[in-house]
Amino acid sequence: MSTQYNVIGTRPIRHDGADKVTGRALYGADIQLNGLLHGAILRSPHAHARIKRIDTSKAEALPGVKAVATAADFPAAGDKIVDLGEGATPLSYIRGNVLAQGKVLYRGHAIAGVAATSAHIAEEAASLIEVEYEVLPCTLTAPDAMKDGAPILHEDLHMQEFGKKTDKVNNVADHFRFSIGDAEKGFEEADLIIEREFHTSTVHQGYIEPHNATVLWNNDGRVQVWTSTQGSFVVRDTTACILDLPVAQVKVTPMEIGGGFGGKIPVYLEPVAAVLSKKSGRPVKIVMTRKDVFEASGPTPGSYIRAKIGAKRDGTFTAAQAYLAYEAGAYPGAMVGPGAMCIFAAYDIKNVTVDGYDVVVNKPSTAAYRAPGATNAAFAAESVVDEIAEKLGIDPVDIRLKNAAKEGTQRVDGPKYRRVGCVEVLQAIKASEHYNAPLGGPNRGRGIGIGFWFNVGLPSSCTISVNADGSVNLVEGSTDIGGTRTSIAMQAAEVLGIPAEQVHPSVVDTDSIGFTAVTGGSRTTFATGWAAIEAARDIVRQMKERAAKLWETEPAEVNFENGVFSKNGKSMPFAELASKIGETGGPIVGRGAVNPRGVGGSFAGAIADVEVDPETGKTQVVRFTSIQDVGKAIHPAYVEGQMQGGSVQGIGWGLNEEYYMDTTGTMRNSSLLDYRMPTALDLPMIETIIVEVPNPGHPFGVRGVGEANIVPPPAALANAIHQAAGVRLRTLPMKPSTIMEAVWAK
Amino acid sequence: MKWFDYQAPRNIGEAVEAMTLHPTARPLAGGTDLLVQMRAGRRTPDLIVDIKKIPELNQLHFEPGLGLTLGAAVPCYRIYNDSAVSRAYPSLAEVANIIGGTQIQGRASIGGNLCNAAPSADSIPLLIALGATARITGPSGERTIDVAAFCTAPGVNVLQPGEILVSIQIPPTAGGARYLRFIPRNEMDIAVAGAGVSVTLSNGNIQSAKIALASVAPTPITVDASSLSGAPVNDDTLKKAGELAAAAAKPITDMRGTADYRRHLCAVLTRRALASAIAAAKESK
Amino acid sequence: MERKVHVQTTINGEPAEFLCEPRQSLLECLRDILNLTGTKEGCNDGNCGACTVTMDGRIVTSCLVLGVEAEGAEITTIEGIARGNELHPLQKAFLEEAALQCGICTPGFIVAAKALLDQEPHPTEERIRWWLANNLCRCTGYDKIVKAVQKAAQEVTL
Amino acid sequence: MATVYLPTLLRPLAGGRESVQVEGATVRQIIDNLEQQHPGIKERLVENNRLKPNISVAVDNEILPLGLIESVNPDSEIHFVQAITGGKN
Repeated sequence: MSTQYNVIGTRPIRHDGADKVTGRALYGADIQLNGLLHGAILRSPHAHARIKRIDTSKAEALPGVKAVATAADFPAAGDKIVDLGEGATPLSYIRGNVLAQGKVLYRGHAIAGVAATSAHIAEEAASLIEVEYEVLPCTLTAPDAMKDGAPILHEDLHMQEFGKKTDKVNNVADHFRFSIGDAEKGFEEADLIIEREFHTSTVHQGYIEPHNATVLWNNDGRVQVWTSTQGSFVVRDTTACILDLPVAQVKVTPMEIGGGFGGKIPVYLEPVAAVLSKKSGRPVKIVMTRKDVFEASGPTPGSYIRAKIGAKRDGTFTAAQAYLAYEAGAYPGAMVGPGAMCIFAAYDIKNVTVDGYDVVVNKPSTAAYRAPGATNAAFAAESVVDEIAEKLGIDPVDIRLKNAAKEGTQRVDGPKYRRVGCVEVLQAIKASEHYNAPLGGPNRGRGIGIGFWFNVGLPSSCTISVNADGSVNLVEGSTDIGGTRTSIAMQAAEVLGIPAEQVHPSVVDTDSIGFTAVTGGSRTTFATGWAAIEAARDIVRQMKERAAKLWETEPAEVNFENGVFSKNGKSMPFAELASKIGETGGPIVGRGAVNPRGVGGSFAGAIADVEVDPETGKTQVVRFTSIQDVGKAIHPAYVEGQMQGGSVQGIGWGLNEEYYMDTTGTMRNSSLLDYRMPTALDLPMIETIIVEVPNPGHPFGVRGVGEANIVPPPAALANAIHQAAGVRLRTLPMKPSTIMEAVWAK
Repeated sequence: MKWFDYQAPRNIGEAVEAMTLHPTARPLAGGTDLLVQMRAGRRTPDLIVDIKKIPELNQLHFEPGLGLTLGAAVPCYRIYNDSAVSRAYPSLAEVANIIGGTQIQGRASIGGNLCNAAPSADSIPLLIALGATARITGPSGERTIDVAAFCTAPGVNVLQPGEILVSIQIPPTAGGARYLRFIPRNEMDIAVAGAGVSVTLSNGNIQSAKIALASVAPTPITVDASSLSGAPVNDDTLKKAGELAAAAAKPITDMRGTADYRRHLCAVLTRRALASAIAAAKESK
Repeated sequence: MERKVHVQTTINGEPAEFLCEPRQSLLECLRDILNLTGTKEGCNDGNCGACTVTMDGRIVTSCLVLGVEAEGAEITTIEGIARGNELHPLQKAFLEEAALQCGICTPGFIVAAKALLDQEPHPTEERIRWWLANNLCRCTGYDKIVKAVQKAAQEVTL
Repeated sequence: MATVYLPTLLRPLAGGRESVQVEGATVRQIIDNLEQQHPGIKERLVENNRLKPNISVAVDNEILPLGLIESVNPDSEIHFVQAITGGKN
């Protein structure tokens, strides 16, 4: 049964569109204020060092310099565990990452901030700050950092095992194990067992807009922040926490945001700008350079993974086992948990054991990146699955279908899936024109991969007020990174029976809306959309009361369908009733505040065709299709856009992107020239197949679409390269030299 | 960026005077390398001399029989948009079209690419293969040297204090030429290795060939290709050319590739570039 | 003696003048002095194209142009693309094709694509991709951007 | 009685068992009763009278946002799992 919708599933022009194609939309760095000072950050040239002394006197003496800040300017509030939108973290780690205290833990680690009358003066002043270091040996990969005798980043960091502090101090912040069934026994039942090792490099989200923050510490003590962030309330709460202020003393105005992908959840600049503003009495703007973004924001972890799967001759998987060690960067939190929960998430395997290790290394503290942890894991699992299919002579889609996760399949961390679309995604791959098309040339190969992401719920707030002209104003707190103003407004419009264009959405500051969690976890269309649905339903309820007044009946007697209120032959469209709200009782404001259950995970697949130059190892993606179960596509064009964007990030991750670190922990390619994200010329059109297995937990069946699509591409590319060049690459990125070296080694 | 002053002289004399008075001064053409280096603190001139208003440095003049005068400040797009130049030197037009992207080509000049003296400079191997010379002027007058001898170390060239590059002279070509580079992306990338090749043919054999390489030594280097003279046009000769290039290369391992991989690429690129240059030479007859 | 320089130029068809330091890029001058913040900074080294403007008819990355070089030049920024209240066909096509997500790269893409269509009304897909290789987008995977340019190309020639 | 499935690393506290039967109408009561049966488990799950921030509870295969105050049916299945948030986990 398919539900008929009026607005959902259509493709209206986004509400913020005109501003964004004319240059009028204001992003964080665009803000101009009277008396604005410009800030710069002094960053560590060493990957690991003790700070012996900081002397800021020369910087302070430079004409034009108005304030200098170091960690000593932060309140000495005690340590505590805080959950500020990035998971539970000791405050000392968050604060220590904003400005280093005692030790620098990675090259680029912030040490001091300067505010001056121009950005050039601030930059010059920062270079005049003298820091005396005791340089320490550094450790850069998870396997190295776990070795006995490795340099220790945090002397007080004891390994945790499911909430228990052990006495081990070995750069491992956390070890956990998931197990279901009996893996050992499962492997005994297998006819074929494949176990392989994989390495993936640190990669960056690569948003085009650098981090920025502008702060005014006002004379009344309130701190005003303008910034580009995925979560204005995260910025508010983190800034308040670091500055030891009550949360409501900080007001955050989210500016338009130039991409985030998980990387614009952490706070880097706001507390520094706040201290500089307090000291100078003027607003202070700090914008990261691109080099800062690479060296000192939060890339996503590099990893070492061992994956093992056992199968019977008919392709049935009998057991699986994995070991994952992810590089958290300077502070714990490598997202290895989700990686471990996702590695075999696409399969119904009865006997599974997975061990995960969260390892600190002398690299920037990692942050989320689209389905964090899952892409690394799927690269490993899907490569092994492909090898099993090849050895058993089974079609790669068929072997996945045979083992596909479905409703009732037990996840490795325990719970069973509710309704999910893994099978439907695989069937869509199998039925696609692409999968059945000829490859069309020599040195070509085709590979597939599938992947999973949980998606999340979390709190969201929304208010809607009715205008006399029949339109409504919708106020929400989710920063709009990819058209969510519209996907949220469309859900309200659907409930109200009015066109999407009759909803005017605004994303507002933290004083003006209830708490709303980050734009992340594919949650915004799901959860803030749900808040909008609730607010719209509240409007309908109140409007029925007004209609009842007009018709001298009870509200329960009034029907509402397709935007028309009716009772016994009398009817009134939404707009007409809206014009009468003044005379029937005054303004109508609806509210929705949710912390929803019913989150629906999303499966995605990819089909990649590549051509590999046998003499240079260069891979050209010649055709690519992304397939995803999105539950229900509210605005299909932006759903396709998410799938295409996630796919291309996955392609970049698979083929060329990496943090190329030298042995001293210096990233040698910290520019958009050398980091090599895909350009328009590197890609074909990205085809999309939207699969809709409605999420029974959401009023319109939404699952969320932002993340699962990045998970399969590197694996699909690896499998395609294997077919094209005859080599299995188990290291990301699969850059030309790596492919060539594999060909030579064969 | 540190403070600097800016001058935009209208003639060579003023430019040389300014450059002589300010030993740290840098000439500015497209600025696509210079401004990046200054922001990174790698160069800290106290004066920028914008040379784009000097007529001689904006010359783009092709004279059959005499060759091409390419002013040092001529931006790349003017080369490939000039039909006479593109016809006479298709390989040069192609190189101008692969240096940076469209926006970069609106500013960057071949002269700047040469003066920047990067080992990876895309235009230099081709200029060497085409037998180009550099016309230099300075406080003690004018001189001309082979482009092959222009770069002396990474980022360092033969220009003495006060000297500027006026133009690049490219002789008329009788055969074919081609520059090929290897980059992991399809544009907007720095050569992992590059090979510039020119060739003339005689009675179906190679009369003479020139080969130069990018990104495999501290400067662009010339490969001794004299042994190819008189060789027949066939796969063995192409392969031999590749081997000569690989043997001449002195690559290092860095973020762009390993030494072995780069040496291998030299052979592949040289072979492919020579084949392409031979095809062009046949066509031009 | 550190003195600012007086620059007279033309921006979006109107005469403009400003005082700048020689070390300020055209991008900084547009954004911080003239408050034309539609031109974005993504990398400040010419590799992302977010700061693309036209200068005397050619597209350039304004981060790699000094403000003082604008003397006597004609500059067009994203703010000068719409015809009064009417969006340019490229701007319309970007909206209709959903060719933007976060929108930070959009001004650069539109300025660059307009320069292409102005000189070549019927570019192939390959040509569009080649021309726009200096403009990075991280959200869309370029698919819808290329399609929007193709669509606008049809509209422009109608 | 509800069935509580124990995370792998907590199973040693329950004699290696994968699941145990526990009385309780809320997650809080379940954990308190679990602690009675198998001392030491509560401190691994609860801190400051809340579920630890990196732990979520799933009742009948649905992750629930309210932690200890969520209700539990007599035949419910309960899992304690790693929390997935919108950002770093």
